[in-house]
Amino acid sequence: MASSADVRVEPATPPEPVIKEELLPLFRQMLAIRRMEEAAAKAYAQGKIGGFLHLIIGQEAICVGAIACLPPNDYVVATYREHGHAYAKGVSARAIMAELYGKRTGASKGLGGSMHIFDRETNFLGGYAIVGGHVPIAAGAAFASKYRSDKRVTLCFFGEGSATIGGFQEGIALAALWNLPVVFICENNQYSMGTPLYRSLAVEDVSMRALAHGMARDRFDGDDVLRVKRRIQTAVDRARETGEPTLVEVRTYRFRGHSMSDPGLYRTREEVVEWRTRDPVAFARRRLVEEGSASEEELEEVEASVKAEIADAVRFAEESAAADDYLSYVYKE
Amino acid sequence: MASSADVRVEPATPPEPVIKEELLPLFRQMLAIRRMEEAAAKAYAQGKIGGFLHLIIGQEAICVGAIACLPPNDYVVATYREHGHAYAKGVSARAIMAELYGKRTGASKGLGGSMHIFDRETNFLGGYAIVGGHVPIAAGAAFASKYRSDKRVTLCFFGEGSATIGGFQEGIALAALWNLPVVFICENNQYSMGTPLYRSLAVEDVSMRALAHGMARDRFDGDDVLRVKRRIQTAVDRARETGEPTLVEVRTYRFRGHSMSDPGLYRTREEVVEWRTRDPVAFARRRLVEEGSASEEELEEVEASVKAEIADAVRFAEESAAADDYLSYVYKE
Amino acid sequence: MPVISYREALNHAILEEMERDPDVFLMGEEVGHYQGAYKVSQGLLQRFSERRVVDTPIAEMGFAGVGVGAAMVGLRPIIEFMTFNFSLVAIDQIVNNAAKIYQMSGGQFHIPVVFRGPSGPAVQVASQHSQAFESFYCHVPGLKVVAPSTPYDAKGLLKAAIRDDNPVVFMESETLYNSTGEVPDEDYLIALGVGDIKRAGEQVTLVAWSKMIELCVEASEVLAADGIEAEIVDPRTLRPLDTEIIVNSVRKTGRCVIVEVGWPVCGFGAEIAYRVQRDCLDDLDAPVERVTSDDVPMPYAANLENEVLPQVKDVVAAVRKVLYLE
Amino acid sequence: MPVISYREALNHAILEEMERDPDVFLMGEEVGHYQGAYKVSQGLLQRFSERRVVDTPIAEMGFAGVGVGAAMVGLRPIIEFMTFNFSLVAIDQIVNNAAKIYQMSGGQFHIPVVFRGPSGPAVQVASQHSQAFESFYCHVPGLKVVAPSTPYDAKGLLKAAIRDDNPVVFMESETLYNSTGEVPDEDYLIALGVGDIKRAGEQVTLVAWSKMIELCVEASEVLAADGIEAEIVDPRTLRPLDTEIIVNSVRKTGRCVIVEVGWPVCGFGAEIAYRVQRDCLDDLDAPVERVTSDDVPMPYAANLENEVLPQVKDVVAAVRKVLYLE
Ligand SMILES: Cc1ncc(C[n+]2csc(CCOP(=O)(O)OP(=O)(O)O)c2C)c(N)n1
Ligand SMILES: Cc1ncc(C[n+]2csc(CCOP(=O)(O)OP(=O)(O)O)c2C)c(N)n1
Ligand SMILES: [Mg+2]
Ligand SMILES: [Mg+2]
Repeated sequence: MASSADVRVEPATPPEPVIKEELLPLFRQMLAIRRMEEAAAKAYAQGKIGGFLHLIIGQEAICVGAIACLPPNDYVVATYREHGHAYAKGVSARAIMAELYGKRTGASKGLGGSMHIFDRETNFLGGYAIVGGHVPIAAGAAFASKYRSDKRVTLCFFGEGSATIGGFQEGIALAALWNLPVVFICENNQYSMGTPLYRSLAVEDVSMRALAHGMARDRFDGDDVLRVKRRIQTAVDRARETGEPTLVEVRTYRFRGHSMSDPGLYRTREEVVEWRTRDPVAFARRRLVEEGSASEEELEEVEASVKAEIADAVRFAEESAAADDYLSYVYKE
Repeated sequence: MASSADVRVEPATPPEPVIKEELLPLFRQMLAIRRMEEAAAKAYAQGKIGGFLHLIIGQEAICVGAIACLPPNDYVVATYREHGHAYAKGVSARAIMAELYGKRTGASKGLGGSMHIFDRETNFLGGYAIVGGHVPIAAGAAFASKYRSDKRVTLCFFGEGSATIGGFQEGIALAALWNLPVVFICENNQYSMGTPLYRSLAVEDVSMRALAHGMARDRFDGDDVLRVKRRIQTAVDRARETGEPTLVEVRTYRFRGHSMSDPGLYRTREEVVEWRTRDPVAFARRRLVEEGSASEEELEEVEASVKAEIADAVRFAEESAAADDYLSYVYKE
Repeated sequence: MPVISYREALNHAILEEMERDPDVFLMGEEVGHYQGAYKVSQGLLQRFSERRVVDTPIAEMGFAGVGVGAAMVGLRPIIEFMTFNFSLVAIDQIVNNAAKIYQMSGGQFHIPVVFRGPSGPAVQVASQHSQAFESFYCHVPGLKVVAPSTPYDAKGLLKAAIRDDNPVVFMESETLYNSTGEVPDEDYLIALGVGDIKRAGEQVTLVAWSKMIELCVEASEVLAADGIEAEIVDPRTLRPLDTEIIVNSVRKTGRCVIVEVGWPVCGFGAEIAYRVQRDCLDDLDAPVERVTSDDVPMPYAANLENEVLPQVKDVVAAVRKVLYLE
Repeated sequence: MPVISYREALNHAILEEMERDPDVFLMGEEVGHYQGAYKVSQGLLQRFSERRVVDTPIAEMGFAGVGVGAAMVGLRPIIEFMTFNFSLVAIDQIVNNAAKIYQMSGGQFHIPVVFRGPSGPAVQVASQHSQAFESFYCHVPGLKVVAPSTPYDAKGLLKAAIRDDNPVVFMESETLYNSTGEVPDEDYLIALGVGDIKRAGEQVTLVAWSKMIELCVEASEVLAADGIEAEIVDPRTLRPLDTEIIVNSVRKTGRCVIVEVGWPVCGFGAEIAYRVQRDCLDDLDAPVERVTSDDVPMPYAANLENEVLPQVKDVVAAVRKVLYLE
């Protein structure tokens, strides 16, 4: 069973000093992801989006802070909860929203949907819906980088509930054994569907999975996007310079249910309220004002431009033609 | 990569003091397994045994010392290299040899063969040939013991090459999370087929796999059967009293090839010779004389009775009728 | 008779068997505190406690194997896969252990385990979540495979599966959970391996199971309007298959259309078609036809999903074809 | 033409393709320093170094997925399963990732990976090591499946598989590795999806692949002695299947026997039988017959293994049956 030492995040580091020029664009990205997913939730309620829709609202600082460390030709592999990761990697809100709508103009031409956004252009290697199954794929992309000595780095995102299944365990073991340039980022949002940490992990410190493989590890809170960026940068540099992988655990919380169909009855309102006080988007905004000497006007401008961007994306999705071709992509000629 | 600290067995403990009454029967069991497998190798060369034949010669102290800790109703789950484990659990040399010969009188009626010896009578839950696949089964037997509070303990044996695959990793994770009374015993014989440790393990200390799960661990040399018995006894007691699992790594060496078809070209003659000086059977015999004040006569008597037992087992296997029924055991009525 | 849902029928089957036999337990992801991802296990944790309703981490290979090991020593586990799409990471435990231990132990250890959960496409859950693996499991000796189409069958068959001494792969359908039907309160079993005629007819035999029975019933009404009476045969258990009930129907109608929700190549329908031509060649007035989904990974978009999945019109067209009506 | 073994033919195919294309690499258990568990990769490590001949730990799911990921970004991995029995722990990577990524990415990422290794029973390796999973992989859209029967076919098909831009499941046979045949030195390819007539005949069509071709050749000689000329059709590629070459033969002979080494229920032969009756019902003078192994997990004992596996006499008997000779 987990000792109390395991369940705390050590050490509770202070937020990183604010550099306005650095934080402002990250804030904008987080806000865009937040608004994009709110719009998606609305469209889902209206029946315009179907299937499963997993929102990352509350966790935006992780994908934004981590992917901000990457040049365009680095790779990102993610789960079914990947709208934010795709956006942070450079996939347009239009392409993402159109994919959720199942339109021909979607990132995956409407064939993949919310769980399977892919974009070759930005080296976004996709969202995957079999827990753990994408981890070896990330190791494979990193294997290719080592094979070609192209100095690219791969980021692989997953949830804490995915840290037990074989695909994950074999994937990190191979990355460690072969020194593959990949950073495994666990978004520990406290729940795997309705399962709290103590029912899925004997030790509630996922980063300890690295010890058996002599892999570098890190563990910290995901409320400060600048902290995420600094700490992931270290791991990315390690991967690029030494080829060594790192297992990073970032503690966070999803404000919504597991998917749109989950009422989230397994959490107390108090718990949710408490975590909402650590909203990474609001936190970044507050600090831009208090420590980054950003003016209300400036921020309202950003908010307005984000609003316009998402409104445009929704309009684009609404107006795009339905997906049509599902026969051309079974086999490549 | 493995730090040099990882590749050493810490700390090199002295052999356990000899108690003749305790060591003599263990010596006899080890010797019987040795002779039984030598006889099997001979029969294999004569074409009387087919398929794969994996010998445990050189590793006898582990199955004998570990299983000596168990009362009859405890469970044992093993791999395809399980003749010794079956014998130590109480399966007769006759039933084992007849199984290798594919005879009706074999432990598994000739249907299982060398890799699949099972015996309900002695709670030997079988030999399995898919690497890692038997580890969750062992956790399942232990789950049943916890479910019924029957205080039974399950021992699960596997090789160091099996410590990466998903079945193993998920199996130990569940045992740790649920506190299942099982002891996972890694027989680290330095090779997985032709693969040395450094090509299959980033950290050459398999017991460190326990850290991520807060599981108790132990690690020691497998040349002294008494040491094996003492150290495993601690883990067995822990499982029985607290229900907690343990991951134990025992360092050993197989004197023969991976299977009869493996010439073992990947090892130097020097290496094999060096390890043969640590032969657990010879070691036990030497100490019985030097420290256990056993007389040559006594030991020769033991050797003679072992010789007779194995000769009888071979005769039994030779004379038994061929397996006949393969249709009655597909579905249970 | 009380009318309940397919979901409730399954829930009652598990409840009754767990009350009957203390060795029966339920294990899987979200089966307990969450009351089941699809609420099939609603209320069972409260009734039986965490000892017998066991929530697991995401580790299908691990807990499927735990089920096999527990069954080996005498328990009767019900292992829930949140969906059968996830059974692929556990299939080695089902094929290499559950199905083989009875044989490879020379009959010493039998494995009374049930692997259950929803199978087949739901709605727009895309390629990795829209698969029907009946033929994988039907291929394997040592396994039994069940796929009920009604609440009545679901309850009687699941109870029989739980009492069966062999590993049973019990494939439900997410899109049937809310369907309702009459189910008696009293304890009843439906023997595995016995098919059922869901509709009597003289002109053509429709063979289908699980969700596809609904489709066939709709199609049969369309056909009836044209004076074509279809007989709908539901094997209910796919392995062992009630070949006789199918063959007898085809001997009578001389025409056979097999409808399945999954992929065409090596789908279970191919096995049925093989048996029908083997046993009824001289009775067949037309080749055995099959209606399946298209031979593609499932696209997400709703309009494309509809194109890929078997539709009533496809069944009607196949029937008209074997009747040489166009 | 030089005569070489099936093993050497595979080895040469890999060697030539690795020399041709620096993006091709070989990965698997014991493929390098050990020279291959069955010596198919003999000499490749020495020729190409550890960078391109990669020994792995025992982690099929992991390294199969590494192959998919590497293929996604442009490499052309050859992933060896020591035997296909072990592919079950990796099948999720093959079915849910390799086969689907091209479709679910809307055609953006294709997966040029080959999964290869021996398939089917060897000799007395018992139930967990004696399985033939052709029908599992043939069921899945997005995959191609190849099963060569001769050294010539093995080389030409493996080279084509390596150059194919789609995931190819390439199933060899351990019991064929030592079989020999003429193989030209020069570079040649055999197109995937094109079958081959291994023996011409007028009275009955035998459809088989891989190891079972040998059995059919032997049986055809026994039959010829009785004046029965069998035509042996080897599809070579199972998916996509060259249905035409089978159908044309059956149209000519009016009789069809399908021989496979694996289990009967939902074996690939059922799919072939379905297609034959669909396309040749009026040409069939007898029901399509199938010869398969018995419907049981493989027993270890040699005498029982022989009873379970298809034998020449079984093929002869099936042919005589479709000819109504008893
Ligand atoms: C192999 C497998 N088993 C089960 C599921 C169903 N499932 C989808 S997401 C999920 C929970 C994952 O939790 P976590 O890894 O913590 O990620 P989060 O959803 O919290 O981001 C489950 C059980 C699946 N997709 N794949
Ligand atoms: C899943 C799987 N992959 C590959 C194999 C083939 N295989 C059988 S034993 C073995 C080596 C196992 O080595 P180790 O675990 O160290 O046990 P040892 O043989 O040394 O006792 C391999 C690769 C297998 N049986 N199962
Ligand atoms: Mg989570
Ligand atoms: Mg070993």
